[in-house]
Amino acid sequence: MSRVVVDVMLKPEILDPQGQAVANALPRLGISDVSSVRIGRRIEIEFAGEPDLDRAREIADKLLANPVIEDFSIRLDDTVAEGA
Amino acid sequence: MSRVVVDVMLKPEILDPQGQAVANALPRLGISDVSSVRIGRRIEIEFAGEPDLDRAREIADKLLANPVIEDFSIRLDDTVAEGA
Amino acid sequence: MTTQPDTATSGAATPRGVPNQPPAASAGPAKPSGFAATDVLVSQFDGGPDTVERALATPEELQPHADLGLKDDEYDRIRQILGRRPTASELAMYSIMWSEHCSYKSSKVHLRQFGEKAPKNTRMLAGIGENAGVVQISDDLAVTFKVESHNHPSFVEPYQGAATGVGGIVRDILAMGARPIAVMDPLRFGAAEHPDTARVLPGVVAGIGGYGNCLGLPNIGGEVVFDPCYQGNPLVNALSIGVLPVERLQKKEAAGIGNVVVLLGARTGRDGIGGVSVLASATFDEGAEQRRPSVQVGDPFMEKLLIESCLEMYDAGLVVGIQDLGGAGLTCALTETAAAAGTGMRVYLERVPLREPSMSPTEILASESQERMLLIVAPDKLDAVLRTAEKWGVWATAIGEVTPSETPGLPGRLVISWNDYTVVDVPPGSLADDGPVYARPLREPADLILLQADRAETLPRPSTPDELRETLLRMVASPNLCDKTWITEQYDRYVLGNTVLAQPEDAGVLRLDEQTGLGVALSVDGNGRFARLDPYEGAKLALAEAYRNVAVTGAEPVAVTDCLNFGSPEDPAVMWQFAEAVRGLADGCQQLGIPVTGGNVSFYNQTGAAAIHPTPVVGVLGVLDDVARRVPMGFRTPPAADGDLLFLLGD
Amino acid sequence: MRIGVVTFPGSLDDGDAARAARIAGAEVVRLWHGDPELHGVDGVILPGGFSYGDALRCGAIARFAPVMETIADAARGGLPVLGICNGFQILCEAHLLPGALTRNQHLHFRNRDQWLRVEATGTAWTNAYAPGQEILIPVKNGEGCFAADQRTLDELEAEGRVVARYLRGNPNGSQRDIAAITNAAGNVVGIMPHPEHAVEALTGPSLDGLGFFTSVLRHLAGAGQEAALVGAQVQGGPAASVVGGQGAQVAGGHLAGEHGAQLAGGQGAQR
Ligand SMILES: Nc1ncnc2c1ncn2[C@@H]1O[C@H](COP(=O)(O)OP(=O)(O)O)[C@@H](O)[C@H]1O
Repeated sequence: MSRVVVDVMLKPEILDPQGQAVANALPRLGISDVSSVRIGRRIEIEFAGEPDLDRAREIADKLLANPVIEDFSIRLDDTVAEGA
Repeated sequence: MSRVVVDVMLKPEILDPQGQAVANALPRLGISDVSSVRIGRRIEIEFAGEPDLDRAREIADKLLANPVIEDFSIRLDDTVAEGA
Repeated sequence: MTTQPDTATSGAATPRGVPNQPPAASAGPAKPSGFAATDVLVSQFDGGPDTVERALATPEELQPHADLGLKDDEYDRIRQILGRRPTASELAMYSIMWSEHCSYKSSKVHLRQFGEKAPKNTRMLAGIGENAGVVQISDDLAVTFKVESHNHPSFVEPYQGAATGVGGIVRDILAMGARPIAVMDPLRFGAAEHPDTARVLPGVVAGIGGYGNCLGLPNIGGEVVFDPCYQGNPLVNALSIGVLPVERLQKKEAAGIGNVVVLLGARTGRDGIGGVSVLASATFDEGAEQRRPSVQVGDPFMEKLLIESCLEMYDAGLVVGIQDLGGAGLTCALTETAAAAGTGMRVYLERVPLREPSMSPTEILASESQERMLLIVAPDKLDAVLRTAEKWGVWATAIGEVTPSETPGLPGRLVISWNDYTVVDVPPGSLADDGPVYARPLREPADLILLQADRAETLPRPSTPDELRETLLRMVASPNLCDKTWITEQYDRYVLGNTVLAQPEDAGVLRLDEQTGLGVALSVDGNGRFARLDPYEGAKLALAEAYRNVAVTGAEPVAVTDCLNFGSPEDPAVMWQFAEAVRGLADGCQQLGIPVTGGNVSFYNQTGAAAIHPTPVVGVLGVLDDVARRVPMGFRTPPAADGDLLFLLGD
Repeated sequence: MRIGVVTFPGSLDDGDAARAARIAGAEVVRLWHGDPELHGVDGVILPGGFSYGDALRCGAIARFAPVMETIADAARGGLPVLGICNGFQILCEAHLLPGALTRNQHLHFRNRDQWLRVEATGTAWTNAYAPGQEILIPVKNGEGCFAADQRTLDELEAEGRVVARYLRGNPNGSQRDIAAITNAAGNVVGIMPHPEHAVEALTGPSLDGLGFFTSVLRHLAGAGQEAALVGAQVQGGPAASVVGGQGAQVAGGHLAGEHGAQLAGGQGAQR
């Protein structure tokens, strides 16, 4: 079992109303030093066998991201080592 | 300018209908070695000055994640170094 | 088609990656087979799960019945029924089925009036006690409708709580053989400006909209009321209506020895375990935080597939009995279907498709995972059932069979095993029908006389133009009176193309038959402030309002459903309010000549000692022979309206 | 004329689309997502709903349904295809139409009766309207905000491929108020609002939606001449009077005021 993480974010020029809504709410929490918030998707793909980055890229390209409005990046999951 | 990334995922025991629907669609793309897909959110918070992990944690806790059904993790953005 | 890995088991009951096994249905009682997922984990339970055998051998083992909400005498009764201590799974099942939510133990003695006072009626095909009441409206068509509460879960997790509330009531409608065709949502929140209302309301509205919109059910009405008494106990009631050809009416009885028990729909996970017994039967206190993980998450897409697959199975005559899995999950569905038929049932829990392989048998029985139905199917129809499920992409798994009674003349037993361990062996009727019944003490609230003495006539009246203006402005600005479009525009009212009237009309009107124009009108109303002042009259008023709202569209009111939202039944003052409200509703129905066909009781809407206003919410169904003749509430627009006359009826 | 209406798992307005096509006079053929066969239909409607639960992105999974591969090929060959709401999203995901439908800017699902201006009347699905005709039909979506880069938007405008625009309020934040667009050939149209919910006086805010369904029949009847439809918003002189059948006397005769729904009664009474 192995995991690949695909991060999908809206392209910078596409408006992100959700991120904007969060950013707009921050002053109410007394937070003023945040300049922007962007919200995208994080997709965790578990492979039955070896992690397959090419496969994952193919899935991301065809299905997980819409190239018209989104960019994506792919990596092997290393959070276990990193911790939060 | 500095960026903190918050990853929000459904708690493992919570149903993830989105991830399931995507996993179910993969065979149609000819992909059969994926055992599970989970879909969460990736949130990028830009700070005007120093990155503030505690602040980010507060934002995540109050605004970004729903603690009833979601877990989150926080980190400084290092993708620039990593690349995709 | 099998595009979904999930569905691979629908046909053969064989998960991917597991060597081919015979369909679970043909595995026979002797050999539990099927889902291997749980097999390996037996060793994780020290010596396996608590079995009937073990219960016999360890009669004195201490059990946490009180933690599960069972009183000492209730626990003693369980021991008496079984002639031994219950197993861990049995204890969980009794705690769920004998909870207030499932057993109606405090309300039963009062609700009987709905039957006793019911006027003679030839339309009712199914009434109280069924998943939902069914009313015949033409030679060949019937409708079924019901309102239910999802108050506590919606306070804990507003979006999912409200969403699964819609999902649950829609499955009730589906279980009667009907295609669900609309929803309504009577809501109560705390003060509009309170911060917690800002947390709860958007989530609730988005949840109702999200689930209903995804199912393709128009929302045709509801209520939004703000009052501080609901601050810690918002009310989220959901009503659904469905339509069926009369001959498609379904039963829940697990009839027919040898018939197969099939679990259809989503896989079972650890959703909301203990949710019903804990959430719906206890007041909120500081401990509420810890209970949070027991929320269920809904998948409306799965429910949509469930609806389509069930309807296809009904139409093909594949189903002998059906029951939705609601708050009490498999426990409730298995015991109620078996008890209704008087048959026994043999169930193999290891066949239940799981989302989390490590679930224990008790967890599988208690899980409240959404979007599941239990079917009773004749063996020769099983293949067709599995094929239909596969076509729609839902799991269908044969998990057991209907068994005869061992003692002729007596009901059979429900025997449940898990990998060769017999974890349950009970008379199903003892869970489903023979729960405790309480005639709780009643006492008129001490403050009622004072409240009633404080009459509206004593309030100052606006007398100058400025005062009048100010009063008017205050009223139009009141959250309770102002336009509700900001909520209702988040709901789809058009889908299905039969919505003749919806918000902001007095009642929703739906067309059922495009040829004849036959249709129905529905309104749902309640007024907690009136009911607080006088629960008897308040309940009657709610009924009268809904009745009027239906009648003014031009429909003939024919049936009633109700959701009774109250505080703790253990408080004699609340119990008095409840008794009075039921008496009022039953009397009102008798006077108007229409029956209560079903409903729901929600107790424990209470924070500490403070109960909500007693809030009986009443839904009335009316019939229109031709919806083209419905009367909308607005004036007609010129020029059509030129010369229209205005009349005031009544005094 | 045989018009196919596709049902995906999670399609919701498929019955409504079929009813609308029927009222317009078409023979309706129901198509199933898993069946690549088009059963000889002359045009296809991808209805509204939440195909596959709209997990991930609306329309993202439906795009890979077997029936979509056939439809995509046929559409490139000129088959008239109308995508309504979720159908529009699917057409964008399948790259049969440019751009994407994103989350409504106010972040809410919104259902209201919406005024539109029909701008391109040369398409297979809008030739029954007069250029600039204002119509009232329901809109209902959570992700209906049309987004594309500036170049694409400019191209759409320059080629006359903006089929309809929101009037008197943009319900979701769509760029340039775009409510509907077409491909270069004019046979594929995606529209966010729901014309199929405005075809009967009893259940809709107007009868203004019917023109989409009569248009395709007219288009098919005149098949062969429709090759050069692009930029045809200048065409359509006779269009106003051809909304067809029962729609004819009502085209453009929508009800005054923003609140069409509650006024629909008036219209019903006249009928
Ligand atoms: N939560 C809701 N869901 C759907 N419709 C609602 C909801 N709340 C109010 N409505 C609808 O809005 C309209 C106005 O409601 P309301 O102001 O309560 O009217 P009334 O006082 O006449 O009952 C009615 O058509 C009602 O059904």
